[in-house]
Amino acid sequence: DPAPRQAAAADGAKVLTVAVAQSVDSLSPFLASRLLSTSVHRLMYEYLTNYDPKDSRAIPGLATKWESSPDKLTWAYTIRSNSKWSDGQQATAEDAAWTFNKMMTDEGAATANGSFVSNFEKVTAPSPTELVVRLKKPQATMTALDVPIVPKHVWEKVRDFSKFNNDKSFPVVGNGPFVLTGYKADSYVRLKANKSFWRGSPKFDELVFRYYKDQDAAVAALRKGEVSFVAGSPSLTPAQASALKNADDIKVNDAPGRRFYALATNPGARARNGQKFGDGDPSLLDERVRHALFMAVDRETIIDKVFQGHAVQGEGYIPPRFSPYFWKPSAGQELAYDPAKAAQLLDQAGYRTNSAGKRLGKDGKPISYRVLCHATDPNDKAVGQYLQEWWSKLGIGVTLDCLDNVSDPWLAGTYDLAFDGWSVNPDPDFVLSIHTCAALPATPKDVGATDNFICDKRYDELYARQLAEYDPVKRAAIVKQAESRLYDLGYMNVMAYPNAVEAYRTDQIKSIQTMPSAAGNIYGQDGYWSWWSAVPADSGGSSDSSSSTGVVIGGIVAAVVLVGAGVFFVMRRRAGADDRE
Amino acid sequence: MSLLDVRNLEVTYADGSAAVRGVDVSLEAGGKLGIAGESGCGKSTLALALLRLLPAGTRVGGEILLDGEDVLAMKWGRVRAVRWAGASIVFQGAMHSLNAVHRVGDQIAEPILLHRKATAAGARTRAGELLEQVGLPAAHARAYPHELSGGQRQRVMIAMALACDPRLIIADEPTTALDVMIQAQILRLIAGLVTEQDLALVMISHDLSVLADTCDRLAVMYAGRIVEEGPARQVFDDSRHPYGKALSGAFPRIGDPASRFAPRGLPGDPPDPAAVPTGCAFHPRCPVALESCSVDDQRLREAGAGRRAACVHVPEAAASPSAVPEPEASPHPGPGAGTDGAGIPVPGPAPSSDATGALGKPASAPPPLLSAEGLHVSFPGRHGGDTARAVDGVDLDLRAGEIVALVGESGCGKTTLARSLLGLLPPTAGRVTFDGRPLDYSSGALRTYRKRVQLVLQDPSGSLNPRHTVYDAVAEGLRIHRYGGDERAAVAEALSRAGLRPAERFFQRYPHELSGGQRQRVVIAGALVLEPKLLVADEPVASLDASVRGEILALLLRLRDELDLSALVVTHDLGLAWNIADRVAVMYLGRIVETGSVEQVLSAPRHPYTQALLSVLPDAPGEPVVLAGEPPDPSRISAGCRFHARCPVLASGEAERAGVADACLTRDPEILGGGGEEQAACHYAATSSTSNPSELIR
Amino acid sequence: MSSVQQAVVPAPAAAAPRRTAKGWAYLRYGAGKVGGAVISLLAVLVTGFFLFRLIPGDPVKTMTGGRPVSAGQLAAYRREFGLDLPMWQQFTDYCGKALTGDLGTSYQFRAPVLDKIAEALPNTLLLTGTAFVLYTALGIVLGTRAAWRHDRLGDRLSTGLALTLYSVPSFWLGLLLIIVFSVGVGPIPGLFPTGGMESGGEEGFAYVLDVAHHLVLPVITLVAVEYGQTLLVTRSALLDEMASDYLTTARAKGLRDDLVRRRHAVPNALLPTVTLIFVNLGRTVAGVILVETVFSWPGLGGLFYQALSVPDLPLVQGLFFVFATAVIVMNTLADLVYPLLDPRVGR
Amino acid sequence: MTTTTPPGPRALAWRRRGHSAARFWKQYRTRRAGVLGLAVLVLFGLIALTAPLTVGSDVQSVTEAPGQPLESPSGQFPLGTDRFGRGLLGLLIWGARVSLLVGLLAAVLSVSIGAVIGITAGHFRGRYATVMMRVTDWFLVMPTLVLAIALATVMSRSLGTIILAIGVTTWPTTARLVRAQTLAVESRPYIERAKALGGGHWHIMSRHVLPNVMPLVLAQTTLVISSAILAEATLAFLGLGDPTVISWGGLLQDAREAGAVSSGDWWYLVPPGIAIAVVALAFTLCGRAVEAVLNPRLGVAR
Ligand SMILES: Nc1ncnc2c1ncn2[C@@H]1O[C@H](COP(=O)(O)OP(=O)(O)OP(=O)(O)O)[C@@H](O)[C@H]1O
Ligand SMILES: Nc1ncnc2c1ncn2[C@@H]1O[C@H](COP(=O)(O)OP(=O)(O)OP(=O)(O)O)[C@@H](O)[C@H]1O
Ligand SMILES: [Mg+2]
Ligand SMILES: [Mg+2]
Repeated sequence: DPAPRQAAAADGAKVLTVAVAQSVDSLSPFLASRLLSTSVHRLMYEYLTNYDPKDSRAIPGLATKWESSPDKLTWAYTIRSNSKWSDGQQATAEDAAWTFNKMMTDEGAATANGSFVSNFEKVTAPSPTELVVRLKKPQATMTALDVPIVPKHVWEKVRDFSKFNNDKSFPVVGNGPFVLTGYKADSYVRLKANKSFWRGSPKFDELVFRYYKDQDAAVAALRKGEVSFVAGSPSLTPAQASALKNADDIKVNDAPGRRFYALATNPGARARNGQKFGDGDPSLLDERVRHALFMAVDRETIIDKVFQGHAVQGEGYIPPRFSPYFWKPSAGQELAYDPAKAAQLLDQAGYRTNSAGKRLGKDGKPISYRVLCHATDPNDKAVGQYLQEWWSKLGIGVTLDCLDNVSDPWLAGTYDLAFDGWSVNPDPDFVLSIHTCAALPATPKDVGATDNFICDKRYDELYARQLAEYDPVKRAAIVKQAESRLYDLGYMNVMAYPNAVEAYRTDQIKSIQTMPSAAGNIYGQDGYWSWWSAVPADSGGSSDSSSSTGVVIGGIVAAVVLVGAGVFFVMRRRAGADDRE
Repeated sequence: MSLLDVRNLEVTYADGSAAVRGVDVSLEAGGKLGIAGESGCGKSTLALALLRLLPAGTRVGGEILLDGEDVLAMKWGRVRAVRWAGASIVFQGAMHSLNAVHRVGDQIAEPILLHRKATAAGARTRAGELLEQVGLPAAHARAYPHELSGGQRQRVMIAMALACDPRLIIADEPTTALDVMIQAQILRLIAGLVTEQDLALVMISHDLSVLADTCDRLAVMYAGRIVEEGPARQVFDDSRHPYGKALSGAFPRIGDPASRFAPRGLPGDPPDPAAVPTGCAFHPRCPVALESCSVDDQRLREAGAGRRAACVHVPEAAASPSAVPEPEASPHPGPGAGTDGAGIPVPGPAPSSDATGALGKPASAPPPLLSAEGLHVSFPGRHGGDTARAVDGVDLDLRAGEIVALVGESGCGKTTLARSLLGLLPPTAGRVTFDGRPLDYSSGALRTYRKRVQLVLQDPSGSLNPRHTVYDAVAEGLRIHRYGGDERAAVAEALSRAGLRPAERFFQRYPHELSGGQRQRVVIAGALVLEPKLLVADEPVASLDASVRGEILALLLRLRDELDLSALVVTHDLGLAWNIADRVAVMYLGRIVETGSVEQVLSAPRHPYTQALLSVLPDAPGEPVVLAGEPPDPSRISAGCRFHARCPVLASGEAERAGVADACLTRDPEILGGGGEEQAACHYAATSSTSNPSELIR
Repeated sequence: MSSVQQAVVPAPAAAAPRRTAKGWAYLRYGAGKVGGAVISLLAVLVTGFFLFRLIPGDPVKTMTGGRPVSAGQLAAYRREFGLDLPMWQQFTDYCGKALTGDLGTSYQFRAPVLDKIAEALPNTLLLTGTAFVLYTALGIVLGTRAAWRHDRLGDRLSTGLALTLYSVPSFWLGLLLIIVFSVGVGPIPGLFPTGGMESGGEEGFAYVLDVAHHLVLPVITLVAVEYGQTLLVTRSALLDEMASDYLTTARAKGLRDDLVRRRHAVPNALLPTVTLIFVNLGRTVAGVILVETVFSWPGLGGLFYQALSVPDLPLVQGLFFVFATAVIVMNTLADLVYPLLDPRVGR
Repeated sequence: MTTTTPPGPRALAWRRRGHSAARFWKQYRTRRAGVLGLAVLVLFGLIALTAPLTVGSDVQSVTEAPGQPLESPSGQFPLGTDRFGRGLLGLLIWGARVSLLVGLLAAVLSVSIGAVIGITAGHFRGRYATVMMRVTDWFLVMPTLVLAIALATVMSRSLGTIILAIGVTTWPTTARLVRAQTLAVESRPYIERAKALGGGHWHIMSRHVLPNVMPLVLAQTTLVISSAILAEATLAFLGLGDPTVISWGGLLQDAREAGAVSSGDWWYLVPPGIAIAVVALAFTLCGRAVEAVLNPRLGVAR
């Protein structure tokens, strides 16, 4: 990449290159659901609200303030008047209203973010600075509407939202901190700083997301200075982290993550209409069995060996990073690692071992669980092997079913246990919602929003209460009760909260905002803080020069090889000419 | 100074086989030297050595003086200059010696461009001229080798050899693998060119008779050495070396009662160049070998005027013209021979008068054992071409205890007929009857039939599965037919019948460990073991050396006598028919055009085609009648008499005069009896059954 | 030549090679081959469809899994992708559309499959094309040399190296190359980019240079693992030819050794190699998945791998079709070219 | 030879087989590359067979892993440790079992399919052959890797799947070769002779065609094993293998997933790759030697 850098150096532009492993699914905010794409949309378009990088509180975005009516059903947002689209037009409430209305009326436009508006009754823009949303039911998440607001005057022209990918003409009109100027599938996404961004222009002139299918290649690129930042997917491996820690000019950011990593149990898949399906092992319906299984999982070893310290032992459902909602089991409640007690529990539940040490099910056959794992996730496979050995000591067999695409058995309920994990948003509503009975599919043929078919009356009650509670503190208390209930059910066993392990070059990036600012991650924040805040290092390009030497040396090597081969040929020909016969 | 003077040439291949062991020959400018000898005796090696074309790693000793300059001492650059410009070669297999991906014109022009510094256009013109010189249209320069027939390709090779006006042409078996008629064409062409352009010629062949016809002098090679040398005719007619005698004796002289039912051969195998016998290399096979022969090596010495031979029986002083004692009438194993013990009993002279007498009376003859009635076999044309009517209406009878020879040019349908007689090819029309019953083509019936009728194929090496031992090969038939008796004994007996004695010694051998003659015996044993009544032998000796074939033919005769076997012998060689057959059928383009007793057909042929075939035999009396053109194509059979396009009688106007020319062009002649067994399918012959046919064509 | 032809009975005029007939024969032959190819393509189309239907599960569920979707939306998806129709109708639709060049819409990218393929195809062709030219040339040249001087040290070394590289897993070699030449080991600096096809944003000559720079390592990887086969085939083809009589003829004519080789031996020996060469090109396109994965090359291979893990059926089918087409087209080309090179075949 | 009690045909046949084996070995021995390949194979074979004795199945256990994750080579761990802290040397040895087994079984499957189809299609002309060759052609144009990936994706992850995927996608080459050889054999005069002796289809296929095709099949098997081992590694590397089974390709994938490439943990990455390459090379060398000995037309050209 020396050539570009030199070109960049010529006009003095500072470029921040980020290595990503995901390819863009779509650049249309109405279709995109992958992390990379939504991150890019964060940079291209303002959302109504944003999250405070310190504590993830809702703070103004396109909206400067908001309030709800006493009946909790009407929300009024004030739209800022200092945000302009990159083509010079003013961004107004009309744009926001149009965006929401489109999603409410056009199925294609609802593809990615339809859930945000499903409870909306009506959205209007009485004036350019006023946006009014009328709800069907109270909804506590109205300051967490992660929906990119698009310019109406541009998007009006789109015919079919389910097909339009927003990647044909550049630059793409937006009002975020960056403007999309170029995209090539599976190669790069290129953005230019929006100098007139209302919060202030980013410090880098350009931001490039470069695609590396292979994480090792991305890390190597970082070492060489080809890229300034590597996020890893989902994070760097322990080996990579420790290797990079020792490298010059590289900082490894090992921050508490926003994900939980859990072992989900199939509670007997069913639909809202009561129809059962799937073939989860019946023994798992016994809470004691579920508890016993989890008690035989040595979470410490998992943290030590699998994550090699780059994770925190799992407790409650929501990671400690989201402190208001973080909950952990009390001493009496906790299912601590205790294989002996686990065996006892199983015995109590009536699952005894036979002479060969195999535990028998109610049908008299040895129990063996199918554990669904993601073939692309090394942690699943590693933990799976530990599970195999730990549970075999209980007399329970395990087959690891590692698939590229786990959704089919998952949605069909044809598994016993599965590795599960979600990224949690500052507002926990979504991750809580996926365990409600309402999230079950309507019929076995449908798809529900449910994670693993959990349906529990008490949990549902708690969920409903927190959603209607607009007071943050009270709401947090209810959320914690819900987490406690979930823990006791034993269907979702959180094993760890993996850290976000990422790295960047300090000779290219002087400083960058993490989120939470104290100890937080950089890639995939809820907001544009990292890239917007990143400050270029003055030295600029020690790495650049090295890679241009690369080209020079490479060129010389190539030339020498070619000339050498040519000479060799000529010589050989000469030599051949006077040989025998 | 001679043009070519080879002195004490020794060639040893990288693997240690001494292929040429001290050869001296010389050739004057314009002279014609023939080199004859069995397969593997080193003829081609000698030819290649002359231009230093032997593979790398071959050791060559001695001197090869070409125009006084030693080829072996030349620098490579000089060798390259001499090649083709000084001496050129016509190689044995023209189909392989031409590069398949270049046009023949370019291949002819290549040496011209290289040696004569001609322009491309000039070379092209010259290539055209050369093609015309060898009797091909100049337009053929644009053809690729595969578009030409074998004969045409051989002509191209000759044209190529002439390209740089060399003074010496070496022709290595230029006619092997060619049809009789084409062979005659090529030989005439070479002879004519050499005389016309005053070239020196070294011609190599395994066929003494061919060389005797073409060359002035003849050298006979054995095991890498020249054992006899002298004026061609003399060496052929009256050899001074037992090997030369055997070799020339192996060529039957048609009409000579001595060779009737008395094929002559030479026992034993050609020597292995990696282990040449001590002493005289020929002594293990020599009928007149002395004790000392296994010790004393023999060198060429004078044996009469301008003749040399390497044999103890030729006295040092080269006195008497016929010093070599005649071996007894029958060949017998020499003292050291019989490594395989393959002794050949003498075939008793056939009861010729009796047999011919019986044959002369068809009415009283027993019903035929096998007969074909109006047999037609056609093949769908390749690449959507016309149907090939390979067998086009054949009637043929074969009686018990009778040997019938089926002769004809290549491609006339002999093999097809043989295969359909065995039910290997279903006939398109007509039928085959065996023992009076028509052939049933159901698989069970065929199996029974094939127990009684056996096939022996042309190529003994190909007919044996290289992965089966001799025992397996012979027992195969027994196993297929679930032979109940003692398999081992049956196999042993069949092998000894076929002259492989003691049989046990051969059981575990693989085909590649046997000589060609032995392989053919194994094949015959495999056929005999089922005790068949009839043997169909398709070119049983075509791929065998002249010296060996006599043995196989003798074996066939003996079996006929011992087992009362009938045989249909398919061959392109009229001499072979003379050697062993009672009756002969001449086939042309899918039809029998003449049939009758051997004596009658071969000494007084009535069909012009038979006459032509006989006339081109190397030592046939009179002027040969060489039919021009290619072997006929069964997918284009002309109307009228199928032979009319090539018929000399029609061409000379004789038919016109006899008033049958119209019929020749329009009417397919029936096969007509000319009295007795003799029948010919010819309008002309029908009009003149009394006149002497061989005089007609002049 | 009068004397020779004198006694010869006139022959029917020797049929000169018939050119027009040959032309027709070639056309017929070519039409046959093309027809066969078309049948194969149709077969591929059919198999592609049914093979990937074997992947269990409901594509719409897969597509929307983990996202809350209304029943109406689900039905809309089913309609959109034609999944509500009975299988046979889906199949006929698919075939009909495919014949008009429409391979459907990718589930994950929401773009016409053809567009996605068109985006990636040039990149794959650039990579495989470059590698193909290099390894074919290298294989032929080295193979010829090895055969001509066979069983000498040079031959042994060159054949041995080819065999060794041929046995090395390409992805592993690629990884090692990245470690050594991209990351840099010891004194070797990282000379080449670790992956991708371009740095993004360059234009003109700088862009060409940039792409070339990115091309080096993947091409080396492909060449290293692929040239061996060409070398070995060329070598044995030439060895087969080396005993041929026509080479002796050529030598006898006084040709220099290198002329004998170049003009006579190589053209004949290359004939069997031609088919291999074409077939290789087709296979390289399909086999490039690994190298593209290792070097993050934005080509068809990477796309295929992504598509399979979803699984994005239309894209998978489309790519499968493209890969097979590449092979079929190349095989057919080989069939068509062969008779033009070898005068003996197909006429 | 004196004929006292002549040995029966069966004994003779055995002796003959012994002879031909000896002859084969004598010729094989002259090919240095082939002998080298064979030596390597014997070595690896022994290593794989004795693995339960030398390293024991405990090397696979993650809970009992003796070391720390990703230790570099040391006295205790000559090839370092993997990401669970298991000794890599032990894993490499244990992995040989799976890699060799998969290679072998896949090759046998592939070659058997190929041989059966090749022989029958070569022997029975007509419609059967046309259909069979169409099918073969069709499989031949299928991009092998793509098809194998597709199959492995469609089926569940297991060794069986891998074997099947490799076997089902690689047979057409063998079928083609065998058919060509069958056609060549069938055009030989001895087939005609066998027919003339009354032999039927079965006789000709089993007594004549099969023995003549066997050398080719044998050589082909050896060569296919080599590519099957590579294919197994490839599929495992693409994550299509069974993650709980240790194989060389699986180790490579583990190494890559652990980030060994960029963190410079060469001991995790290099040995399995070399092992694959060496075994594949050894099989190739053996295959070529076998081919050259049994089919002398190849390579012996002067
Ligand atoms: N390149 C070679 N290496 C080793 N031995 C060879 C080679 N070429 C020929 N020979 C052997 O040398 C001997 C003489 O061979 P040559 O080809 O000269 O015989 P020939 O008389 O021409 O036989 P034919 O009539 O079959 O053509 C044969 O035994 C043959 O096996
Ligand atoms: N299987 C076949 N398919 C098509 N044509 C064939 C087939 N077999 C033979 N022919 C043709 O039939 C004709 C007669 O062939 P056949 O082999 O019977 O001749 P032949 O007299 O035995 O010749 P030769 O002396 O060369 O062996 C030839 O023109 C040949 O091309
Ligand atoms: Mg010869
Ligand atoms: Mg014939």
